[in-house]
Amino acid sequence: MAEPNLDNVTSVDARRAAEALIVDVDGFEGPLDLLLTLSRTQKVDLRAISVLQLAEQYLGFIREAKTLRIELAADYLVMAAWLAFLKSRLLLPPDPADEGPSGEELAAHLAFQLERLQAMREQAAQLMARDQKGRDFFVCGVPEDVTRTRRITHTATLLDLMQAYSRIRTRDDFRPYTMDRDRVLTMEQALDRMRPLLGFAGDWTDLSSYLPEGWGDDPGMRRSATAATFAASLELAKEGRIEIRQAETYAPIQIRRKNADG
Amino acid sequence: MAEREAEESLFEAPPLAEQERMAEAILFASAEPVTVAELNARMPHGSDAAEALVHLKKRYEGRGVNLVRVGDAWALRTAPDLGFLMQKEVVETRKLSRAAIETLAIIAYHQPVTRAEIEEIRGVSVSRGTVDQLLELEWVRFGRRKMTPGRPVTYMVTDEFLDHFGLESARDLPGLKELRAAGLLDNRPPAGNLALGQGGAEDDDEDAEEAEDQGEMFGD
Amino acid sequence: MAEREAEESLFEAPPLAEQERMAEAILFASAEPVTVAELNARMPHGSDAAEALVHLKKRYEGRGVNLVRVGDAWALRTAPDLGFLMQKEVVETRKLSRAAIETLAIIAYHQPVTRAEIEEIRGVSVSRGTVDQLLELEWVRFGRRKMTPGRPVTYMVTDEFLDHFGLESARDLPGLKELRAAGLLDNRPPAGNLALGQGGAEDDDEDAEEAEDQGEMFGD
Repeated sequence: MAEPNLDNVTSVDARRAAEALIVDVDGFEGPLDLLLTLSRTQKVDLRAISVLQLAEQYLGFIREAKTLRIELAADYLVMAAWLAFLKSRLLLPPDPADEGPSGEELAAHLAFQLERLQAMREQAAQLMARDQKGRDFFVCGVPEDVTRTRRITHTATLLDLMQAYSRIRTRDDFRPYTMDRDRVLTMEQALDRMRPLLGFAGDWTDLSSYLPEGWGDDPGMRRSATAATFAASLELAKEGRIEIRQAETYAPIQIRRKNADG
Repeated sequence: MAEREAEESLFEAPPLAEQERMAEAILFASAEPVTVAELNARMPHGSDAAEALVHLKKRYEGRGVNLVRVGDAWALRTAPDLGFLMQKEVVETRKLSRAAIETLAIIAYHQPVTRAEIEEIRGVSVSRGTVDQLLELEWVRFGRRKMTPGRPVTYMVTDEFLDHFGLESARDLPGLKELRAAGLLDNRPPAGNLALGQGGAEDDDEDAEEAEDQGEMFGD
Repeated sequence: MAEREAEESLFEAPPLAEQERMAEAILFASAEPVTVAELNARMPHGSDAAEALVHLKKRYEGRGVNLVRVGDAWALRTAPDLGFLMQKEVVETRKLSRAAIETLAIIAYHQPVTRAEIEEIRGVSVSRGTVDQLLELEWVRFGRRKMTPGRPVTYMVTDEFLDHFGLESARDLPGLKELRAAGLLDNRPPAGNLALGQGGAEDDDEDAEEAEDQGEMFGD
């Protein structure tokens, strides 16, 4: 078995730790979790942690895993690459042309992330250790549901009231709605009128002569009667009962009975 | 005997006040009433649940929650006189029916008016429910009986009615002339309304009778 | 004016002792915490539930059942030190995963917090199931969207969370002040491009989308 080629900076303790951890690689929730676990081997407060040493530990861990042909998720390798970059930043003198954050700044942020994750873990543990409902304290065993009763109330406005009264008071004056159209001649009415008259229409006669009695004087009524009679004449033509002609536009329309024998 | 005593001192019962707390918590959280035996079984050895319950019952006397006996068991329950707090009334407002609003209008314009007069004006019988609804809303009340044969009861509008419709008195209701000026009298009703005067008068007699009875009860 | 006074005397609030009884009964009967506003709505007109609660809280101090505040609501709960008596009432709950517990703590201490922020803190992607589990328990809800590019949804803890862990408000989370003083709750942007928690999240996009949709439904 090949001796893993760990960096000379790495302590024996850290190497042992890495070997112990490697078996449990699935037990880590990502690279940050692994870093946090590794940091414990330094046995110092997270604020005093040596990020450089931590980076070495992590890279040692990755090398070890590779030696043992253990597949690592991509994000562990991304972290390894980043830590290698950080390590070089921390070891080499700063490049004045480089505008990015310094190695120290990057290291400080990593330390902050570790401290923050550690703090959240502690709070999570504290939270779960609190008295919990249904475990340490309890709600009333016989809660009573609020029974909802629905009450319906009615309302009306003064306008509703007045409209209702006016409706009643004017009811006697109302004619049936259809009666209202006494100034309108329907096509059915025109048809009823024309059918019996057709027998007398052997010759061309003006359509206007078929208007009912009394519908010719009032312009509105004449318009309605003319339209209805014309529509009725079209209906009769369709039935093959009459013929229609008009000499020119706006000239009187004339009809005559169509004889079956031509 | 000596042995038992030794054991008891080892598992000394908690002070009575503490036992009371324990019984209280158990009873509060339990879905079922709890017997004294069960309380004793759940409380620390040497506890006297019966004694704790006596104190607990006194403590809850006259409170919003009481300690009550259910068979041979005990339970905490809300005080019976506060049951009304466990009900929530949801009020839903709807528009008054056409029959009701018309009846109301006739009463307002013609008060005091008898049922027969209302029916004559509306041209349709007035159902029991319609009048009841108006009485319930406290918009209509019974007036004095008419000095005509049968001494029929009359209806009038109430102060509550005037208040709701923002009127000082029933005389402030706009007259026919004003209704016309407002264009209300020229309103042609939709065709469907015309059937009103005829149909739906099956339960007429029964209705009228019941209303008479009521009139008897409320009349002066 | 005289009329109004008459009306007020008609609906005079019950004496404080009676109000206390009423609040007690309502709180006793409710498994959920009840807000002061709801108490006032359910108690007779003119009652001062807040005042009644002050007295009620004192009355239940040190008892087997306590009056506790949960957000802006109140509830009666058994005293936590008596939990050992309640083995019978214990509700078996599904054990939360370590990821879920950590995520819950992060939401509680950093709320309102986006999924990306949670992932940045934990250094791993947050799986769909983890958040779902917390939403299902009604310990976590959606907050307003962040006014950052993409307007991501945020997560917050609920009143049910406070109730479950016996917290008066999210401000009462233990150690909150110390963590803030130590700068550990700051949203410190990563220096450079240290983007953790990006890899290995195949279903990440889909997740984010669904969260978006849900945010739409629940959001402001």
